[in-house]
Amino acid sequence: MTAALFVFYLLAFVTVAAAVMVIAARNPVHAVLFLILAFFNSAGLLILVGAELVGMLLIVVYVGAVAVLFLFVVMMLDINFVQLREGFLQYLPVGALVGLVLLVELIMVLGTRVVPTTAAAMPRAAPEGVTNAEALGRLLYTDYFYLFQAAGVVLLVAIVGAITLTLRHRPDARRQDIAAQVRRRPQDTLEVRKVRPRSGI
Amino acid sequence: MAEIFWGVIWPVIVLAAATVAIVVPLLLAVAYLTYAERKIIAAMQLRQGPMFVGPYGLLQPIADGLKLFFKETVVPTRANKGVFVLAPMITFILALIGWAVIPFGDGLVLADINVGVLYLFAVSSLGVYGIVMAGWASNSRYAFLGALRSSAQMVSYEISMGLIIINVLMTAGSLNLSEIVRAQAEHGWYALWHFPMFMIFLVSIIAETNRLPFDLPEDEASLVTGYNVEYSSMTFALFFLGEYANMILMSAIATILFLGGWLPPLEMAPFTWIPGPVWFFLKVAAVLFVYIWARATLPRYRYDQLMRLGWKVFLPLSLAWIVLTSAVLVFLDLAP
Amino acid sequence: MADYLAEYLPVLIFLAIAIALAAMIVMASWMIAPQHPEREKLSAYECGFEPFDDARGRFDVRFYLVAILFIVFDLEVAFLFPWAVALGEIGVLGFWSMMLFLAVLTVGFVYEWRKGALEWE
Amino acid sequence: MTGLVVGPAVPEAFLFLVATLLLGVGAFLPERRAAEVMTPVAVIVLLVTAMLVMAVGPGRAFAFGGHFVHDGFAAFLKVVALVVAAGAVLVAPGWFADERTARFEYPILALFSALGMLMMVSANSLLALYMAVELHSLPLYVMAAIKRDSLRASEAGLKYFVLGALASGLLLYGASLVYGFTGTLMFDELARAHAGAGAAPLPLGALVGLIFLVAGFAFKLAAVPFHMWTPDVYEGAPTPVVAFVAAAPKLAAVGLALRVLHEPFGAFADEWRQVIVLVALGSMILGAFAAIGQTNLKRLMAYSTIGHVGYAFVGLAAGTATGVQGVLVYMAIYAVMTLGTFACILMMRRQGRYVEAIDDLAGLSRTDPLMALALALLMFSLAGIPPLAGFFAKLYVFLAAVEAGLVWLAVVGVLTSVVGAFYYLRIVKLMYFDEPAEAFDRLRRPELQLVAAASAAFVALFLLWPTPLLSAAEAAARVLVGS
Repeated sequence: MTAALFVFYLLAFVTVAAAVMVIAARNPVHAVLFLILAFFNSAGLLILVGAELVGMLLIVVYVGAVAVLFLFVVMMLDINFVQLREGFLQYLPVGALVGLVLLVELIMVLGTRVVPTTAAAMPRAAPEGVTNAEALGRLLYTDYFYLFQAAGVVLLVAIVGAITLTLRHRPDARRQDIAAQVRRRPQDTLEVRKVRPRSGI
Repeated sequence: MAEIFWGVIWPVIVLAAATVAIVVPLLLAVAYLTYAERKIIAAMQLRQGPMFVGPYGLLQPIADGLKLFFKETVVPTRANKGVFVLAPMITFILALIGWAVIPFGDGLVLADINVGVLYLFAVSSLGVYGIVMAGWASNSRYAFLGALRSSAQMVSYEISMGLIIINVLMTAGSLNLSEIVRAQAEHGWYALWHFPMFMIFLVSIIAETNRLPFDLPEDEASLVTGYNVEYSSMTFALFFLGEYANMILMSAIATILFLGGWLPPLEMAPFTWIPGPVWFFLKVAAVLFVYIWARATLPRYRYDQLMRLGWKVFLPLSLAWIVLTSAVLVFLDLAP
Repeated sequence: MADYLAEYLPVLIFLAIAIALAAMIVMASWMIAPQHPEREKLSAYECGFEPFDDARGRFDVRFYLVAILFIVFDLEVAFLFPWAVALGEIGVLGFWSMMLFLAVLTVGFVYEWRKGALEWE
Repeated sequence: MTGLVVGPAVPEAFLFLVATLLLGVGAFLPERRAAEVMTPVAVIVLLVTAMLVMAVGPGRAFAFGGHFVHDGFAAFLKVVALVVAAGAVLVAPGWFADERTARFEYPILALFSALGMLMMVSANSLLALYMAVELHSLPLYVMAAIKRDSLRASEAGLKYFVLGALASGLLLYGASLVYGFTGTLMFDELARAHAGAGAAPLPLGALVGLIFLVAGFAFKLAAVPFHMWTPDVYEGAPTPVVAFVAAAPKLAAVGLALRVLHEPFGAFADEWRQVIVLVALGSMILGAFAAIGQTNLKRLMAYSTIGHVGYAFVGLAAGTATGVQGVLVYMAIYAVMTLGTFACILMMRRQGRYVEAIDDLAGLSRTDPLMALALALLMFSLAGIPPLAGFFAKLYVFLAAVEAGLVWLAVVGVLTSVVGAFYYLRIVKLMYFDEPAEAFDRLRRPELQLVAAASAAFVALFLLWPTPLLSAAEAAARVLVGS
């Protein structure tokens, strides 16, 4: 067994184990932490096959951004998990059945293990002497223009959706208006008067 | 047997030794950064700073560390124990592992990976976890609020940091940190070309490490040190070490991206006599001085101002700079 | 496979040592320093009050909004990384492709600005 | 790649640019004004896009390096979907104004969703498929939850989102299996590699991927066994949103399913037919029987949708050109009928509050004879009673099934239609023979009357002039399956 193979099995095992723990963990915060562990190991697997850019982006985007949001949600919402789990046993048979079907299917797929003979055969790694990022950059913005722009529109819709659904205006809140502060002149608010002793204004 | 030893175990030992050779000086540097901070601020305020422990108070940081070490580790009863202890460890670990890819000199780098910039970006994007976990696990109001504020703040400034890094990448044409430094040997320091971005980057790294004037999460007056209020002894020390190690790491990143890393300021006689790593450390020290200088000089921001600065000023500015830079590079055919 | 392994081995070792060090520091202090836990010391710090209830209450939905917007812009940055590196080779089409992408997201940014999603009170 | 071919995608490009622009403009208008202006603008934009689609012509053309294909098939579905979507946007503002949730984002989200639908029917690669599905469904989730102060609407939105995301996951998983086992993303290459005698058989993994894709489509189409979200979402979500969700997106999803099954996997009709038959069978039976006990009109419409998707799948199961033609005709007629019905439901306001129980319709013929007539026509058509449009729709798919040797499936279809007719006719009986309930408010909403009347007229008069739709559908079908 080569070192690479050993590392592969290690990463793969931890990924699967962490994934199992995500659904098995009692505390949802722990579940999210296990999810993060699974992300890390998947990133490791990606790096192992040579997709270092995607591996790093997985960490930046999923661990650094998406999982943070998850953590926010489960930490701050303070959901009662005992209640949530009550339904669990009830759905267990159905869930188990679906899982079993999926498993059988996957075993069948893996059982065939044909090397693809059609079309472009196996997807190739980046060409020699070109880094991951460059190889991806050469394709993504020109050949895959359409999909790239579609991704942009999806992100736009995500912005609109998030704001539409969450943002509320609080009319009573006080906000800083920098322009107003800068525009303000002493003449507008101050008046210099001579005050005589013992007379008042 | 011998083959396995020379092929597998020996390189691991060498690497481990190299790692220790980075980590130990780093921890010492952290200790003396606190000393330098106290001394510099004292000087700026016409005080003396620590003077009693050792000559000129030089042993003060060691004494502080030992004192913390022999204190009791308090874990609040209502806290979530595992996560509570894990949080400072994560902060500390993240502050350390970034150093694996930092080039101290030409070829003087532990892991010369192709996506070094992205690695550092990833590590810094994980910094939120230590704080969020600490805030949540403590189960204390102040810690919770501090963690919330802190994470929103770090996340906001990370975007402008990412956009600024893109500018450097466009001009250097590589994600490898050593390549970026070498490109600066050709192009000149990027602090000159991207001067506004360099300024924004300096401010952003201060915000990203939650240092004054952006230390809202630790706001003494309203949050009594925020997310780490429940921590004591070495768990607290790990946060503390992590924060300072992060400062040094961020300074190193700024040095590599903008100040030409190990390159001397001018390629001529008196400058080239000094070896690269020394230049590197000098530049890092200079950026660290800015950190301390800002702390001694500026009052704390208000939270809405802080968020406005990140989202409404830095983000559009750095985005506009990307458009400008890329247009110049593409239409003048200068892109690498 | 093996090349990448060799390249990232130092990172792995660094990680292992950092974890070991962190664990060691906490454990050593725990064992060496005297531990006297007591009820008051272990309760949450709250200016001398008894904590009323669980500290993890609901909080401003704005924090979610910031996190969601952060994800969107983080993805934007992620798309910019390969583009920045390959800028010299993808030419004018690649440039305008990204400009269109940025323009679309800038419309989103302007929208959220106008809607006041970036305001804090 | 040197240049960028945009030509065939001009309608999409137009819709994309205008929608983005409108969003920017809307942000600068005062909130109330933006909400008022945006709906008519969006309707016009959708109709202009439909005209642009017609202007592009029915010739087969590719854009963006082959990820996008435009042909007669796509043109047919795009025009129908755009017109139906325009109708659904048109009927919305009155309801939103009454419920005080008028937002200018709503029509804009509808535009983006419509853009996604156009991209779905024009998708020519696995990635384009996935992106298009995401773009069309993401706005729908937001629209379903847009009435955020209502617990029921939020729940519906959340349910729709979670299950929709699951469906997207299935699609993506299927797409990646297909890609992994064949090594290509493009539909053309997939078709070429496995078609013809002596070609390599489809790897089993790719076949499993195909099944996942079909499951994803079934989810989006609310077909059994992935239908369970439909009744709750239809009942909980705002009525105009349901009008939108129930009509146009179904057209796009059916178009996508037809293309995927016939173009890249056309040579494997025998493999996927069994799955489609099962789905069709389940949907028809469930749609017919589960609807019987319903008291809520929107919930009833949900089961109606499930059933109708089942009938459309009968045509799909045939796997022939007539089958595809049948599906296209069926879905076009279904979309019009559904839209008209929801326009009627939107008129059911009593003393300022919207009602949606079936019993509320009692005696409608005496309080509002015109509305009763329109609704009765639509119900007869939904039931498939000759000589209304709904009858012909069923006729074509059943004929195609019989032609393809699936006689028993057609028989089951006829039987379930008879069962289904029961609950549609019950509504008619309620309207015409029961004691009148309190009259509905007199709404001055010409747009509702227009949509309801137009669709009622369409189902009633289809018999007289069926050729345009039939021949257009036939031409479209021929593109996909050949002759």
